[in-house]
Amino acid sequence: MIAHVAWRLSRRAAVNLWRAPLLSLVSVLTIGLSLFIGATFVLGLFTARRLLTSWGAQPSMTLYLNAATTDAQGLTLAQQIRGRGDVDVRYVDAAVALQRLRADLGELGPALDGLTQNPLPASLEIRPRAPLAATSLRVLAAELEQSPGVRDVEYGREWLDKLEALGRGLRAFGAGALLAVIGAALMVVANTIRLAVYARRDEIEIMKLVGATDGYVRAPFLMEGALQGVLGAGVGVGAVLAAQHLLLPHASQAFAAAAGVGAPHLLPAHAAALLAAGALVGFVGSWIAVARFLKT
Amino acid sequence: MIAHVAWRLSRRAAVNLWRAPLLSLVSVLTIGLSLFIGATFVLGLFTARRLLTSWGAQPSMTLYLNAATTDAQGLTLAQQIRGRGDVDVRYVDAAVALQRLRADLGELGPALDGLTQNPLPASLEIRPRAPLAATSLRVLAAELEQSPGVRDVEYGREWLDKLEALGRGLRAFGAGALLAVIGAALMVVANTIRLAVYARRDEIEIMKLVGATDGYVRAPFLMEGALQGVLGAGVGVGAVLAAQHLLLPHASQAFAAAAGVGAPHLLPAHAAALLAAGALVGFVGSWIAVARFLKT
Amino acid sequence: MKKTYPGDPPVLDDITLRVDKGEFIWLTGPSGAGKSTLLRLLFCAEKPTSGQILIGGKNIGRINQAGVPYLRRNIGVVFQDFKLLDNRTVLENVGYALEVLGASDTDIRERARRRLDQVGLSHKAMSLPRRLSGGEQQRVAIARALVNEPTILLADEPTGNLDPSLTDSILQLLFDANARGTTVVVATHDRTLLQRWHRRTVGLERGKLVFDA
Amino acid sequence: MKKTYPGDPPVLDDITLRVDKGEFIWLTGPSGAGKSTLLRLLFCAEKPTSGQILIGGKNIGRINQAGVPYLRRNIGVVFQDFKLLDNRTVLENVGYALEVLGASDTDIRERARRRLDQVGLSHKAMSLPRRLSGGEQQRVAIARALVNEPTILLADEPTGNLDPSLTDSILQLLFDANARGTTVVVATHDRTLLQRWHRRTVGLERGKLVFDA
Ligand SMILES: Nc1ncnc2c1ncn2[C@@H]1O[C@H](COP(=O)(O)OP(=O)(O)OP(=O)(O)O)[C@@H](O)[C@H]1O
Ligand SMILES: Nc1ncnc2c1ncn2[C@@H]1O[C@H](COP(=O)(O)OP(=O)(O)OP(=O)(O)O)[C@@H](O)[C@H]1O
Ligand SMILES: [Mg+2]
Ligand SMILES: [Mg+2]
Repeated sequence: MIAHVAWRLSRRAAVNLWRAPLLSLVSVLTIGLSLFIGATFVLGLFTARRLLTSWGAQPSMTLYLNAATTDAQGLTLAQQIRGRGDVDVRYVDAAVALQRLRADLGELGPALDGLTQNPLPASLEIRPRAPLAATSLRVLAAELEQSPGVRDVEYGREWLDKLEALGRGLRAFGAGALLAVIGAALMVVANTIRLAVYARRDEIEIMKLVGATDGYVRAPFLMEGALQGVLGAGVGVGAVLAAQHLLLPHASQAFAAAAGVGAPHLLPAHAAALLAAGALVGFVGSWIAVARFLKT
Repeated sequence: MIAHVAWRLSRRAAVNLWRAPLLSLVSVLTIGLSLFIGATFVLGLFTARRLLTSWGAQPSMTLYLNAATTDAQGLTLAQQIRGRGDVDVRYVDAAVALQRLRADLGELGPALDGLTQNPLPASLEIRPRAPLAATSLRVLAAELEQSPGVRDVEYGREWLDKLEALGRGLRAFGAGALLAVIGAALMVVANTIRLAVYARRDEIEIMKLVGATDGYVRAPFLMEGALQGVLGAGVGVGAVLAAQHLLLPHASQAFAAAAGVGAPHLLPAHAAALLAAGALVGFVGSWIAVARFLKT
Repeated sequence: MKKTYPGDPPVLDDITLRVDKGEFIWLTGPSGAGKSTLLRLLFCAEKPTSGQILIGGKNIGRINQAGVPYLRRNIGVVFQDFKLLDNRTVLENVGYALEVLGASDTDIRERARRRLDQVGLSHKAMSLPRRLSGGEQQRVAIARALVNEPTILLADEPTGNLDPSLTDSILQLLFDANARGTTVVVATHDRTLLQRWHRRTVGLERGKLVFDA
Repeated sequence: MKKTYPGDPPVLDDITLRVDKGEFIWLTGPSGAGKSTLLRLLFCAEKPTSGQILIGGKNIGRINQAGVPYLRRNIGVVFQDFKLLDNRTVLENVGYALEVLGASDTDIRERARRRLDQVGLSHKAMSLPRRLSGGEQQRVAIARALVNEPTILLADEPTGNLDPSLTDSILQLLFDANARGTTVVVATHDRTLLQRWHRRTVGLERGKLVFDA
């Protein structure tokens, strides 16, 4: 019985889509485009966040060791820290440090020749294996600073502050904007569905006059709404994929150059989630829209 | 006569808005929300661009002078360059440079004590008065490098490369996404208007049967479309302003901290442009929508 | 049954009327007398402002929202403006009254076809209503009202768009239904009908019951 | 005038008919005969599949899109399904036929009121059509068709929803218009009308012209 009714409803939804394509098309397109805009926004925000994160993660960290530390102690410490598993560690002894300073000074390098003893400390160069968020980097720095023999930790503190502030700004603004945009898109979709149902209000009236229960009147609308939602989500996903294929080839090189971050991509799981969301939106939107005309 | 007809049309548009508020409301809301989404997107992109620009503009430039240059020559050159008007110039003589290096080296500073003569050149520190785009900065550097007595120009070339790449990515992606989003928003609006007109297709048919010319049938729809467009734009502008008041107080501090850039704001001129755009979109959308039903 | 007036200037004013099960009634009166409104009250498309309407002892003015559809399934209605579903074929329109009862697809198709045949429209079964002439639409509405063998049949000007010979055959359908036990109320202004078929006739005028004979 | 068949199974088949200026014609025939289609052809709501329709010597089958409205302004039509604008009051509906002609507001209001009065509906001037009874809607449609004193009047079952006394007064309006020089074509299936008012009667049956007397 249930299967029978479901089959009848599906058939009817398909028939209506076929007989009055405009109504359905408009809903499908609106849902699709709204999803597209929302998805673009989300992907944009995520990309921005990933850029910030990757920039925050890039600065390597330098652990300056006490002058008294021997090379052996330094290497042991390096080994210890490497044991954490999440960072690459390189031991830079004092001699290498001096060489580097000389190279860094360039033409001024010979100025160092006058030194009687190497004033530079040995250090450990720490590089997080995975990109780290700014806060994680801070935590890491604080942890490592506790290690024995470490005198000072240096990392792009100032730079990190900026990124963090920007990240906060992005979160505050982005979350709000995202909510607003998604809310707006939902309202647009709900409006469109309501309008499409409004165009069919006579039909609802007649159905009720002939003895259909509210549920029976509603069912085909819900079915159609869900179908339109799925189709619309398909359109939206298609549009996002198309945009990716058209736009990203240009942009991704730039992204990679700027931050070593891949350009944003829509994953199959996201696409599936969008389809489900489309169906849900179509279903709920139709429910609300029909309710209005069932009352009278 | 024209004024008379215009008055009649306006009155009718108002009456229809009053008698069938749902139809108009849906169009108004859809236009408003679409504009809101579009405006949010544009503001977001502009902010991103301004951040990039301001970062690109921040690195000051250092002109290293030939070792042979005297202080007098250096100061003259500084004066010359200052004469351009767009940059602040500070002359840093060799002694100061050495002091700075010592300070920079921190605990290693005493290592320089062994120097018999100052190996450092004098330099000019150049700071653009207005924030400069990366390319302008490059041009400026190239220009200044030609100045007499200049041995080398140093500025955050690598950093600038990154920013430029990111800027290119943003342009490629942003322009495409912007076009897509605006196109999508327009399509949604057009769809909604079409649906609203569809709900009134009987009206159009009857008007034509009673002897109204296409123009006469169209006129009230255009008038209503424009009115809805203006009201919708009002809603959109209101939403953007509301978002600014609610979201920006949090974000702007972060922005300022990150880049010394003010948070994005909607100017009255933009608001006026949006209202005009709304009217245009409503008008044109109605035109297209009605045309479809005039044919039959 | 008993019912009274809704509306601003009372459209129906203090009407008391009793219709027995299985009766056939002509409801007549000039344009705007309130015939359609009276019928609309009977199938709960409108609520009485005051007074009550009893069908089989139940006060349908007090029926709750959810009960209305079940009431309507026992009442076949021919609307003055037909009220056909524009996006369904003629056959589907007639079948819809059975669909809501949960009949099987084959049952629906068969019974709908039979009714369409009776009103002479089997050749238009697959047309959409807006492709039909006025009289054809009216006959579809009649077929739909009859298809589920309702216990009450309300017909509002069922022959207003039909030529005399069709009118006869349609009225014969109504009489047949009546003979099978259906209570039938037909609103009409066509005096020739009243004269040719003598039945109980209820006259309305400006919302008042003026005669009942 | 001369016209022929559109449609899949020819709805009108090889009809030749000449109506003189100022004539009054009954167009009759059973349901689905093609009466409405014939009228629709006359005011360009449909194009003939072949053949031609001449009005005042002009072939309206060849008229261009832009010319149709001007043709229609000279033709008043009472539609079988009324075709009233649902978001305008009765008065505005009647006035709309004058509005498209560019009449002044006061002129429109006055003439529309007069016509409404003639069909006995001045008290409903400010109502919306869906609040009217079937007969009242039909009278609004008639008032609108008459309001701009058209040279041709096409009425499709103009009295299908009216009681006999109203029918008489409405027909009188049509005869009056005819007396003022308007060519009138009335489609009807009501034989009593044909019998009471003897005019030229054209009979259609299944798309063919069967008599003309
Ligand atoms: N929804 C409504 N709101 C206000 N008045 C209404 C409404 N429906 C009907 N009326 C008024 O009630 C009166 C009776 O209408 P009703 O439709 O019952 O008449 P009727 O007897 O069916 O007439 P007809 O023979 O013309 O169909 C009319 O004057 C009509 O204008
Ligand atoms: N748009 C259409 N498409 C296809 N067939 C149509 C269309 N309009 C009308 N018909 C068919 O043409 C035939 C004649 O229709 P028409 O409306 O002219 O009949 P009529 O003489 O006015 O009948 P009635 O007295 O019932 O109003 C009918 O069989 C109808 O089904
Ligand atoms: Mg009625
Ligand atoms: Mg007809």
